[in-house]
Amino acid sequence: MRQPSVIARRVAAASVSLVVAAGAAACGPEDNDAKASGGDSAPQKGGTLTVLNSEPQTDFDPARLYTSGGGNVPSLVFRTLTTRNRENGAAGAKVVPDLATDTGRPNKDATVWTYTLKKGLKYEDGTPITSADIKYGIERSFAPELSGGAPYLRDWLTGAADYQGPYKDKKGLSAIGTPDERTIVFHLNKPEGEFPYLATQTQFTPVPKAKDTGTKYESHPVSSGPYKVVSNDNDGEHLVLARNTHWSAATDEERKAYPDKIDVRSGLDSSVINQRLSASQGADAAAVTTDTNLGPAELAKVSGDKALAARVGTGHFGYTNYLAFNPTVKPFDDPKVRQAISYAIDRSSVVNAAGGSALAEAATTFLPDQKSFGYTPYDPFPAGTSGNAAKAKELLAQAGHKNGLSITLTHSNSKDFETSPEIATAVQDALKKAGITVKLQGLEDNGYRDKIHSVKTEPGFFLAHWGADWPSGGPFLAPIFDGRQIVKDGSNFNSGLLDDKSVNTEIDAINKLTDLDAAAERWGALDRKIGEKALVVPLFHPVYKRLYGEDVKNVVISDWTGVLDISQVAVK
Amino acid sequence: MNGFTGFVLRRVIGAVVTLFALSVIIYVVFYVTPGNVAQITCGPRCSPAQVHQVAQQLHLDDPLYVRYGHFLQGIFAGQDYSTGTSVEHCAAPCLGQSYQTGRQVTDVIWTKLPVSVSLVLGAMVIWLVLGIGTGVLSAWRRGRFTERALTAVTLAGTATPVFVIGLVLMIVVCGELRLLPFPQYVNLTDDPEQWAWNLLLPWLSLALIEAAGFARLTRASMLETLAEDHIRTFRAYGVGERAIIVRHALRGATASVIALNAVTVGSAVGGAVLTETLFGLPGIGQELVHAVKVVDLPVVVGMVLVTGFFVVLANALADVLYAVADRRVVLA
Amino acid sequence: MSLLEVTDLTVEFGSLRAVDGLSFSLAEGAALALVGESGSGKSTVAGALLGLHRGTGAQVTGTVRVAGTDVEAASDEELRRLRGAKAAMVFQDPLSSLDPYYAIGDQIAEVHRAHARVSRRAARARAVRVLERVGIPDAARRARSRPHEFSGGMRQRALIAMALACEPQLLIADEPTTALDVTVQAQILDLLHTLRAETGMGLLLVTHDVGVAAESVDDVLVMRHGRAVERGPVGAVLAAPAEAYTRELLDAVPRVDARRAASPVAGEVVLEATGVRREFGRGKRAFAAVDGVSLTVRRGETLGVVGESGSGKTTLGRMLVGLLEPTAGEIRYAGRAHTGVNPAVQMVFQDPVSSLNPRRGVGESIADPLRARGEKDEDGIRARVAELLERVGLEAAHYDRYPHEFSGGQRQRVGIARALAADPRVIVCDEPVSALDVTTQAQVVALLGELQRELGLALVFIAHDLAVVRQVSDRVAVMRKGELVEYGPADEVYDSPREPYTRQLLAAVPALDPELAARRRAARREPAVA
Amino acid sequence: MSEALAVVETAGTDTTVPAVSGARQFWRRLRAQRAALVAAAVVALLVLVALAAPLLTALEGQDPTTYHPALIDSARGGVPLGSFGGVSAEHWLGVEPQTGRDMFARLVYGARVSLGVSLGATVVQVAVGIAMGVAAGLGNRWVDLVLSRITDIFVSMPLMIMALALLAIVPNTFPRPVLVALIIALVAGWSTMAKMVRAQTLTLKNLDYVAAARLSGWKTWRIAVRELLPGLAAPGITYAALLIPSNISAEAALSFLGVGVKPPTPSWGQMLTSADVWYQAAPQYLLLPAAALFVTVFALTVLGDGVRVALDPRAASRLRVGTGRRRENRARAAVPENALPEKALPVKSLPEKEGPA
Repeated sequence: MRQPSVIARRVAAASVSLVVAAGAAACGPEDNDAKASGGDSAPQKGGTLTVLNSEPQTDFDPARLYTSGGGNVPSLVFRTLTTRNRENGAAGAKVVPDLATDTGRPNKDATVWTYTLKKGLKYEDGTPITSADIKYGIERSFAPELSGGAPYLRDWLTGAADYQGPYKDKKGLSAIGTPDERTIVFHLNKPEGEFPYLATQTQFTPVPKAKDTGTKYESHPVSSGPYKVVSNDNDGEHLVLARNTHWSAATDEERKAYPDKIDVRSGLDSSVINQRLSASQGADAAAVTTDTNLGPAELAKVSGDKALAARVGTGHFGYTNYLAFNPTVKPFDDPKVRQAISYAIDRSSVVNAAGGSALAEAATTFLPDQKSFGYTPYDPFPAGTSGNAAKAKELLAQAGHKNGLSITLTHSNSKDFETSPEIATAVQDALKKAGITVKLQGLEDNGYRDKIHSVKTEPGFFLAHWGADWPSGGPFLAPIFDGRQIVKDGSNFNSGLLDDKSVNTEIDAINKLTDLDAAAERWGALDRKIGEKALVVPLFHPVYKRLYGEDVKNVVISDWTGVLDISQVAVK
Repeated sequence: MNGFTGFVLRRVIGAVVTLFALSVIIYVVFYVTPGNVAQITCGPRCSPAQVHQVAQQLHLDDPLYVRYGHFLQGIFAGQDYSTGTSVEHCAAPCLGQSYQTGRQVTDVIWTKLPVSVSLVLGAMVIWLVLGIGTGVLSAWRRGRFTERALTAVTLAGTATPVFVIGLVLMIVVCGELRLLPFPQYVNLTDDPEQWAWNLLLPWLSLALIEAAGFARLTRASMLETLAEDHIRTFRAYGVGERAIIVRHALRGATASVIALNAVTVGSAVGGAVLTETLFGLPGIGQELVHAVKVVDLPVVVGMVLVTGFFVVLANALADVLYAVADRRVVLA
Repeated sequence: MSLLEVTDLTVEFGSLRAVDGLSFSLAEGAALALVGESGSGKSTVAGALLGLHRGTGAQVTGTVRVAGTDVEAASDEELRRLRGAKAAMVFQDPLSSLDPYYAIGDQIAEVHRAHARVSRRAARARAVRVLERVGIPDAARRARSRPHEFSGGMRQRALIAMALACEPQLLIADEPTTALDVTVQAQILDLLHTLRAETGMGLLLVTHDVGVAAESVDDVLVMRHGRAVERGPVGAVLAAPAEAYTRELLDAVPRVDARRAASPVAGEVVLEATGVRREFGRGKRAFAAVDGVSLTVRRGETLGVVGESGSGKTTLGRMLVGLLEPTAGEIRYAGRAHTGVNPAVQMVFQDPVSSLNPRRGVGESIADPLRARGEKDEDGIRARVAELLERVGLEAAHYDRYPHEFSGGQRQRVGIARALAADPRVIVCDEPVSALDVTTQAQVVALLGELQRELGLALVFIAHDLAVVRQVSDRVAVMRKGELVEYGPADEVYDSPREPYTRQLLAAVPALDPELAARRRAARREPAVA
Repeated sequence: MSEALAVVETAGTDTTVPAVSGARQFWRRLRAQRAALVAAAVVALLVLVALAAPLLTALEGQDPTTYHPALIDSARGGVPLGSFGGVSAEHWLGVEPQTGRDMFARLVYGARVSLGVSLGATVVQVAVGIAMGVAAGLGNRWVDLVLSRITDIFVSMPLMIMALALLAIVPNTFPRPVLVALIIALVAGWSTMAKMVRAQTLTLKNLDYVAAARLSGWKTWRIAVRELLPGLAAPGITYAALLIPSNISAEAALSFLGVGVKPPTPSWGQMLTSADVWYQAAPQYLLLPAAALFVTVFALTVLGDGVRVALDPRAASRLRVGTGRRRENRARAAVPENALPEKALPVKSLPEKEGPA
């Protein structure tokens, strides 16, 4: 899961920041969904694209970034072995080659993955990109100085668990082989059919060892993408990117790179961003945001204005908000209590608290409702739209709580909306109807995280959320439900402390599959099986409404990121 | 001037003591505050082993006093630190490096400070003009409708939280009337004109909050002065009412206004958090809030020391200015 | 036509009638003193002459004509032109009457420019000239000083200079010397006299001090409760007052040449100061307020301490009662060195307002020493307080009243009762009557004398007023700049002073006889010339 | 000015002025100000509304926490259905966007928290301020120095850090409004109060009646309690009236930073925080708490001014003028009541001496 925003925001910033650029003039613009693209005339090269963001790009080191699919702004500068398909909707949830010629060639049991680099790849200074640079880039992400990335490399690469990066350990990672300048081979400690997804992350970007300046590298990382960093002020608060003349469109089918310059402004209040985009004045006419969506208040305003409504793109991202139970805490050890709560939940008021039906879709499945995740509809404890209080009461009575039940719901006081007080109070209000009195325990964000992610202190009942590292069931289900991923002395995400042999075996079996469609189907089935255990109550999947400036064209929002892909945007 | 030297010396010592006490308090507070620093720095999905490595890297496992000693060493002697590829020297006074980004805290301060200072100094001009003007008018028109109306307006500024004033101002002035661009910080050195235009609304919002205090102080001091004997003297000598108000009554208010101004400026440099957050100004206050949330202790300590420094400095300055403006006061 | 014509003037502040149907006139170049105790309405009259009550809610009836202007009927602008230009006023307290923030020369220039169309520069030059005229040495330089850099006497000169700036026909001086030391007072009165002679302007002097009037004016108007009691040439009125009130007033004025009635037998030494010194401030700013003072106080006698402001007499008094610790030397009580407060040594304070807590009933204040020494019996305490109240001339029923319900003299009586409550053997009185009107002064002094005789108290009587001190003291100590300059039996010190300073002080005391005053003035001028 | 003349003339007469106790004089002067009376009535009404919140909402038939999903348009971000934010016979002031909770109920319950927190904070500020100020004013140089340093440290401490420190140390079960009040109180306000009280104490302790109390044989602490505290009440009350409005705003600021009172407890600050973005789509959501806040602050300020005038220290200080010659020193030492040049401003009177300085 990507690290969600830590700053209180009134409107959820999509927990995603991605990017890219693709397309060269030579390739010409791809066909895009007409509805999603702004403007009528064909997109042209040139101009300056302004990006208005709330979160500063504090980290701009590929080793530190935790992105889904390579990020948005980072993806303009960092090319990776593979990348996400830059297309609208479900098609955008596919993985495609980037620096590599294909999405990876696995051995039979998917424990060895081999990639070949395209020809003619160059850095911004004109020096060629080699497979050793990619290996070095991955290695430095193991350095404690540059921590921050996803855990998969450490978990999957053979003998990588205790590796401390190239600064302390000059020998390097033996799990990565570079037989020649264009070939790179990964040796995994277990079958991982989804390795191509992992190769989209920024850790797979090449870093020239000679230019590595350690923690200072992020002030000017060496570009392999269509843009290079011109200036990076105030810790990523103001980033200016200009064309990287050594980038060749011929090697890059994904990034269009229409604008000549990208001006990223961040640290802005989310409501200010939306005001600026709606006013669309001056440079803001050519502005987009990659981390801010419309909040309910803004949606209410925009929906009454046709001109504005035409400038809104809708995005989905694999993300689920849910109520988590800890079955080792009474009374949640009793499945009947958990089921009763599942029945009692009023999803419509929760959805309202999250911004209404346009910004959230009620969820009964843990997996996001997208095909790439293997979405299989099911609803083991049908609560209808506003809860089935009668059924809940009946179950509670069976569980010996005839006179109602008093429980505590833990949530974060931070206003980022997934775990916010507003949703907690909606849950509180909904369960009242079933005779369940809910006491709210609002904690400061850090305290909340410490508490819910520690096996020792995990509360019995709390608000949680989970987002996809890539659009597949693997990274969605395994960290939460794989018994071997219970972390006793660290950050634990298996909140239900589920260690079910059949679940674990099925996860291993699916990981062996390199046919991602076949895998998706089995993830869906597994999700249903786990859902019946009532370890979580899925609440809703967020929907993202993205406003953009009047001059913005070629709007592409994929289901992988749910954000305007700025590598596709044109402002002329 | 000997008394003055002694005064300065006492103030400097006092300031140093205060700042050290502040840093100790911050260290202790963060020691008891929830939030696993190493986990936050490393990322939520880091394994215990990785978290341990990061903790070692950042010396988080050392006892509190060792860490504080390290901090003191940095301040007096500077310290060396590793970027991974090389060893850099952070010259004294070194406030350490950010846990999150590895940047030197002193660098962070130098990038944030101009923003906060720009915000506060510009706003200061407005709040002085607005506050003193209103104060003079309401002292002059005491008890009449003008005064009540002015009081109501300035109070509206104080009573309404800045995020409401600021956002409504932005929506109306920038969004609907399109009189000004949406604020976005531009360096003074890059483009002074844009700097001013972009800061106009933040200045106004901040000034509206502070103006009422100055209006009330000006009014009160003027009424105080107007009741004094020397005003009677000038009236009895046929000096015009306007000259009495401006030359004598207002002059009597200057000492306290100057003192209040120094203090307000001092506390606003690090304290205009809400204004900075709303207008996206990357200043000290905003950075502090962010650093607190991610438990970036070196940055927090650095920022608190900067804000504390300004507050302490402002207080000392207020005393000096008060004494200079009002020679009757003896510095103690 | 006379310079000033007041007809049937009545001024009311709400229900209080401060001036009640007063009429008088003043010829050009003449000098009149309005004399009266506080509450007589004399200052209100002074304010009415310049229309200063306008816009304050005071009701003014009758007519006031000043140099041809009808003050009540004049427009604001006419009034403004009158003020300062035709009639100028000198106020009591020179420090607070000047703006502390501006140079004195600038303030005078500002007043001048309010009436004359002249350049800033010319106005400043004018300011320097008038400052020179009132005897400010090095006027060009001193014009740039601000009020707090001037001494009290120089400030009063500056205020007079301001009044002269526009060459008014009438000078109204409202208690111009009350805040000044006697020697300085004499200089200021001399200055006013000289200026009158030189410029021929009329003078209206408002004062509570008959002696000051005797020194300065031709005619005197005695006021009481807002009405004129008696008017006539100053010599005649003072020598042979026609009205009973005037006589009463004159009788109450202590005479510096009057011997004390009867000297009681002095007993043993109860309080003794040996070589006491007290410093204030630290380092370079340190100065000794009292330096090397030794004196004794005996049972049943009164020791008078006189001195001008800054002489250290108050500091000495506070050391005697233990409120201040001496920096050097020691205070001995009944033969033993003593530090800190001592119930047997009590104090009566100058200011009858600030010496009583305004938020506590006077009975409670008086009961303090009783409670502090541990008495618990409420009825006993009440009875004792009632007894004390009656002893000092108040009523037992006053126990629950608050200080603001009492007049100044009554408050001073409360202060005395509180001092008595501790059963003291010594009472140090620090300017106990200087804030009181003369008639009240006499009553309080008489009370102290009675108490002394009755209880065998030793009194230390600290005052700046030489006459009052002579009236009460057996022995006198004269202080100057922290040191004891002369110390001996009262009659010796007063009748044949050894020290020039003592002689100077005595010579400066205003005489009630205008002719004597004129002789003394001439005598004072000679050394100044020499 | 001649107000001054008048008082000089009327004071010190040797006739007893009519007996009016301090409290009665205060009420008389307060009653004379119409604006202050209206303000007092408004404040009283607000306090009444806050106290009677359960009654009022019962009258309306609503409560502040129940959701009404049927009254909002879920598809449009949860904007209230109907005009003026869904005003109806059931919901007098409409409903809250997104939740449909009753605005009237939230507003009156919010008054409880906002007024309670700000009043509580004010009480703490005044208490701490007076304690510190009196201690610094009466103590020796070292006590004064140490207390001044402590004050400086608190003044220099950012609100956020303070909030975090307390939130971390204080257990979660501790009532949050009390905690918020404490945070507000400790961060701001009391230091100004302390400095003012210190200056006032330095002035008062030189007054003769304090010296008289010492001569009576009382100990210092008792003098502080009996002689000084009553004298500090007037400036204390005046300053407190100024503090309440700023504390209300501080509560809002804490809500904005996410460290305010806990939901679902409504407070005006919290309402404003979530309402500002709704300014365009549902203006009444913002305007109602903003208006409530403004009326409260305005009324309190006018009332505070009125109280100050009624307690007017100038009238009192005038009374001691007489024809005394020490007056100038005392007048200098009097601390302007309303002048809040927070800091130190060691107002010391010049040494009493004549002669060119």
